Amino acid sequence: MIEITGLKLRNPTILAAGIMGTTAASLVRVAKVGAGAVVTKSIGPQPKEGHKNPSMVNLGYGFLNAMGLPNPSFPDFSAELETAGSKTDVPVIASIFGGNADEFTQVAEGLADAGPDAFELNVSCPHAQGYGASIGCDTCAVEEITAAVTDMTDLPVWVKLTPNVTDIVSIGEAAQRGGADAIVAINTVRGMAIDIHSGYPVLGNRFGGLSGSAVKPVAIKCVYDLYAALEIPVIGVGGISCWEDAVEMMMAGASAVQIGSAVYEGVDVFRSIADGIDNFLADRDLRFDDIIGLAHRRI
Amino acid sequence: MIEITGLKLRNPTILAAGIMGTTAASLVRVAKVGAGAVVTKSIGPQPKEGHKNPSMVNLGYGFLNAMGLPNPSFPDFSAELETAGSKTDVPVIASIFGGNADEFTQVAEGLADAGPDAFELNVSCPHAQGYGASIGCDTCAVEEITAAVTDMTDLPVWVKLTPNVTDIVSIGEAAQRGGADAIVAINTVRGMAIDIHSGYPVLGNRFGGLSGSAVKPVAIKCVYDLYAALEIPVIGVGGISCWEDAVEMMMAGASAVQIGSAVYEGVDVFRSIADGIDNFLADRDLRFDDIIGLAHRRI
Amino acid sequence: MYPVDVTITEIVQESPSTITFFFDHEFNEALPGQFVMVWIRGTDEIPMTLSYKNAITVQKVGDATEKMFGLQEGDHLGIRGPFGKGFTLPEAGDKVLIIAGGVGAAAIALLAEYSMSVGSSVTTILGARNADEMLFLDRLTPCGGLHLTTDDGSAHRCGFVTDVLMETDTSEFDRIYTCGPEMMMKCVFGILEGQGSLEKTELSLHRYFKCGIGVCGACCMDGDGLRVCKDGPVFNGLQLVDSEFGKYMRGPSGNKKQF
Amino acid sequence: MYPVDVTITEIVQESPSTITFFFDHEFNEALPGQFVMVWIRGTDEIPMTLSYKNAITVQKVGDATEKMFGLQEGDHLGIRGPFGKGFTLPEAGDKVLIIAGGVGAAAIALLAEYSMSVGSSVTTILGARNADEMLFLDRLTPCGGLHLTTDDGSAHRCGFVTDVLMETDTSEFDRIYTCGPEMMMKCVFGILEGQGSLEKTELSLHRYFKCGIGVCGACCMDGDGLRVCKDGPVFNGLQLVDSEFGKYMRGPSGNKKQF
Ligand SMILES: Cc1cc2nc3c(=O)[nH]c(=O)nc-3n(C[C@H](O)[C@H](O)[C@H](O)COP(=O)(O)OP(=O)(O)OC[C@H]3O[C@@H](n4cnc5c(N)ncnc54)[C@H](O)[C@@H]3O)c2cc1C
Ligand SMILES: Cc1cc2nc3c(=O)[nH]c(=O)nc-3n(C[C@H](O)[C@H](O)[C@H](O)COP(=O)(O)OP(=O)(O)OC[C@H]3O[C@@H](n4cnc5c(N)ncnc54)[C@H](O)[C@@H]3O)c2cc1C
Ligand SMILES: Cc1cc2nc3c(=O)[nH]c(=O)nc-3n(C[C@H](O)[C@H](O)[C@H](O)COP(=O)(O)O)c2cc1C
Ligand SMILES: Cc1cc2nc3c(=O)[nH]c(=O)nc-3n(C[C@H](O)[C@H](O)[C@H](O)COP(=O)(O)O)c2cc1C
Ligand code: FES
Ligand code: FES
Repeated sequence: MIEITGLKLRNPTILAAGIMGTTAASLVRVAKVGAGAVVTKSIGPQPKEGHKNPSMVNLGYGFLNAMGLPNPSFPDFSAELETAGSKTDVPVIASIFGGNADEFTQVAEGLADAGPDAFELNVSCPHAQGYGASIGCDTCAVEEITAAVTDMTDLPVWVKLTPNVTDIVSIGEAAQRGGADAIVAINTVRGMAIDIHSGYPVLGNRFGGLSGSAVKPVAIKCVYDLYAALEIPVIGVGGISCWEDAVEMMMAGASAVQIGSAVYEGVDVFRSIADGIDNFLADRDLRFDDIIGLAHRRI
Repeated sequence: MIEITGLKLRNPTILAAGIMGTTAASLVRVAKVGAGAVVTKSIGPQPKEGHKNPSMVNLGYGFLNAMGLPNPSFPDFSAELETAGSKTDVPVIASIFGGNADEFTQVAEGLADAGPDAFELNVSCPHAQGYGASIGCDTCAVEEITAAVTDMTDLPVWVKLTPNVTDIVSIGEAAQRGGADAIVAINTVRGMAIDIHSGYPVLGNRFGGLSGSAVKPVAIKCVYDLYAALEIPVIGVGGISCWEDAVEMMMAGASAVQIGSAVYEGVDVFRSIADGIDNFLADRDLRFDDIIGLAHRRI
Repeated sequence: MYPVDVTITEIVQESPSTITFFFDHEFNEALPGQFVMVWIRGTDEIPMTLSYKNAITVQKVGDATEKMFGLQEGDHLGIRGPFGKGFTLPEAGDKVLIIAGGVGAAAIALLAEYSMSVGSSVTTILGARNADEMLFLDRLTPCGGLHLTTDDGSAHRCGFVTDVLMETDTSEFDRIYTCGPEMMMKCVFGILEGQGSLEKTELSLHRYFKCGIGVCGACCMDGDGLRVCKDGPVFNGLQLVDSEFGKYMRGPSGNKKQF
Repeated sequence: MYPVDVTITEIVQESPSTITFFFDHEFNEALPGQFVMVWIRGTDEIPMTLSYKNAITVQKVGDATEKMFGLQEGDHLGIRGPFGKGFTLPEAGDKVLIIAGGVGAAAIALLAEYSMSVGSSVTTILGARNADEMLFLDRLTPCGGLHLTTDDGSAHRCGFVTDVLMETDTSEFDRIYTCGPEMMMKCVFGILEGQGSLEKTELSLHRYFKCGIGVCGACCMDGDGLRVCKDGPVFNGLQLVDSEFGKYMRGPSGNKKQF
């Protein structure tokens, strides 16, 4: 049992946003097979169909995806969220996005009645209105959005960061100033693949985000730096596919981990990672607190 | 035969900086086994021993390294550079670094007599004096340094960029404004690994840079964006280990490619990639120009 | 992995609305019922069951399939796969019942051929809108018996595969396989449930696919949250009890679309 | 791959200046002459030849080796490897000559054992600073003859391995292996070159290693640019003709250090 921002998790593995998280049924399934908590697909103010396929390819060493934030929008998703919450004991965190602070609060308010256990703000969406390329690169925008949502709700607010910035710590600090209860790092790493037979970019959206093993070292570094700089907990995500990866992420400073692409190998990944961490700790007679941030204490 | 910034290359594969590039003997060896050009280890104003080991680990899907720019400094390296130039017909490009524009020009001047065919400015070194975390993240610094070196020399000046920035295009534009003849992208991607048995970061320097397959999608995207925005040629580097990777990089917009980590599999990688590209073009009756930037023309 | 580039070697017009595209790459590892993601470059990427180890059979329904109908021999496609769970293969001596409708015949043809090759006794009920749309009649003609229906009565028996099924004692069969429009399969499902035969039945479903590899969740079905692209597209009848099957599916945004 | 975590199971003081550390992991795939990178966490990572499939034999020379001398049984090390090119293995009936000096005996012990196990006839010339520093005498004692020298004459013949070598007709041998201080090997090289025996000789070299996996170039030797960590550490005598061998090596910054 671990506690993070007031939520009680039976184990530190959390389903990452955008992975099997569009319906109550699949969220409940992932909870049943072992996740300590589940995050929904990112939900926005309007329905979105997302980009044309191909929207995800397996590169072997990682995955490249450009879904384009497909989601039915908050009015349609409320019922799913409510069902998910009622059918499982594990915390259900609503991931939300918008183009600006107003849209974020609009979505959060719209979903509040459905009873999520926390909000996760996806401030990594490209092409947000009025904020240039991406709000997640702009400390002011991140602080403002975080403050707006934390003002509006008493639920814990997690802020999920993009690694595609010069200095992720300054973005994390902005979220903390805005009142974030936890930081989630990282979203996908900007990437692209081209089909040499035709010259076409492989993804329908031409470029996308890299996830899976390839980004683990990037995520470890971001979590390591955020842990050193922030007071609030950091939740680590990026390339975790076995318990060793999860322990590594916790040693970098993560209080819990999210798992995304690794469901490719099977949804039992949550149980096997949770068990693996337990055994690791038991074998060495350690508690979670002993390993969280351990790398910072090894000089 | 391709021409890039006035240099004639018998094939578009170039040895990347920091790979088997500390001595004339190894540069000449790499040229002999097939590279179209070779770039030296980055040379600075003072001798540096680099970081403590471990300085490089193979992660399977890529490599993590933190060498710490070990180099004998320009006075000591001049003789190597001269020997390298005299013992091979392929262009020898001197990679140089410094903490500011003065140091860059000092190193470039110091090496000029040894007769390099071009300079490659490594503006991706962390902890540079007077420039915050890294000069490569600062458009003004990049422009100033590039301008200083291009003023000082008639040789082609290539500027090598770090991907660890919010917007690599703005850095590329700064280099172009500064008079760069070509852009080289990318240097390694910030990353870290932790040994879970002990909690120690694996690298002696705690964190380092990711290279190899894992970063190829990142490099492809950077090259794609730089090609679209700039007038000067882009040289692609990052994760190229077979001819398909090289063709992909060229379709993203690279006029030539650099190869680093892939020498791990064998130094014959230059020959096999060059041959592979040739066969690909011949089979389809294409020329280099047909594939460079092709992805931009496939809408 | 990146999509495999294949060249179209032969184009066969199977019926007014369906075309088979043969290509120069055999997916020999593919099991009957598995699908591939077919990338029509510049347009879209869509799921298609392999109708042969080296072919797909396509019905024109919208953008991407229309674009495909314009392709010539020598043109290229990008293909990823095979993906998903195929049919459980029958064994020698098994009595097999196949119920297929429309382009669903394409998804089941490899299975029928396999069944016959191992010496199971196969009975087929095959339906189509009209006589012209009857697909793969030759490949689905088994020893055990062939029953054909057309919606409009333009040939054979006028009516639906379910009419035949209702007159069949399914308890005689060891394995039952079905593929076709979901409304057809819903009726098949109801009849088999009534006859207590669901457990030995496998159905091949369609849902909207994005990733196609079991990660994004776009194709998850209500009920147990099964992913059609990874846990399916072939499901055992019992897996579909109390699911959304036959009621609704979801569109690209995750919105529900009633059948 | 990440370093493998090993636990030290036994510590053997081989001589006043060398200790063997046995650990709980056997590198069974290792060939005689290959090395591992030994990570003394918090201090440094250094190359060491495997003196057994599960042990390294260490001479104290500086920071990291000094730290190792403070380790106890039960302590841990991180190990990456095995890396590099080992010795070409002799065959049954081969007449083998081994010339080892100082801690070089550690690098050659597995080869000597292997040679004897396949039934080659081994002659060993082993040198040390003094009697106490004579390493692995038991493992290097072959059928074919053993010649011992000490620099100070504290036991056996006073002098160097080269004194013995000069009295040896190396044309009698099929394979010659040597490992020891570079100045010793330089003299050995000279004698063998004079006797026309370089071609059948393999030498195990030391250079400053950073990556240890053939990428960074820190260990490249002048001449043909051979990487000691990947193309070596074992080289054929002919590969070293006209190289920096015996003249100088490079330090961590790439600067030349004369021997
Ligand atoms: C596992 C599976 C196997 C299939 N096998 C075959 C087959 O062998 N032959 C065949 O003709 N058809 C098959 N289909 C259906 C085929 O994928 C659709 O007809 C095709 O995607 C239509 O694309 P479109 O662009 O022409 O139509 P659109 O205009 O894009 O849409 C028309 C309808 O096609 C369906 N569709 C569109 N895109 C997708 C998508 N990405 N994933 C799933 N459905 C989509 C939707 O129901 C949509 O309403 C299969 C579907 C699945 C899921
Ligand atoms: C392939 C190979 C196999 C070796 N096998 C053995 C062995 O079996 N037993 C043994 O005792 N020694 C062996 N050595 C030598 C051993 O690596 C050095 O003695 C050790 O690195 C010294 O480290 P230190 O921190 O104690 O010394 P330092 O104080 O760091 O340096 C002392 C000297 O050790 C050498 N050295 C230091 N770091 C390195 C490094 N990263 N790579 C190479 N040399 C270094 C340099 O010559 C240096 O001048 C081997 C070296 C190589 C290259
Ligand atoms: C198919 C897919 C869809 C995703 N959708 C979202 C999303 O809607 N919101 C979000 O915050 N992150 C999204 N992500 C990012 C993941 O939550 C996660 O941060 C990232 O994939 C790295 O973790 P992983 O390596 O475990 O997959 C998505 C990732 C993938 C692969
Ligand atoms: C061991 C090592 C040392 C490197 N040293 C330098 C360097 O000195 N200067 C530089 O500009 N880039 C250096 N790089 C970066 C490479 O030149 C290249 O940009 C990067 O590794 C990505 O290419 P790759 O995936 O082909 O290795 C180094 C990379 C490695 C792996
Ligand atoms: S389409 Fe993504 S999980 Fe099935
Ligand atoms: S130590 Fe890096 S190449 Fe040998």
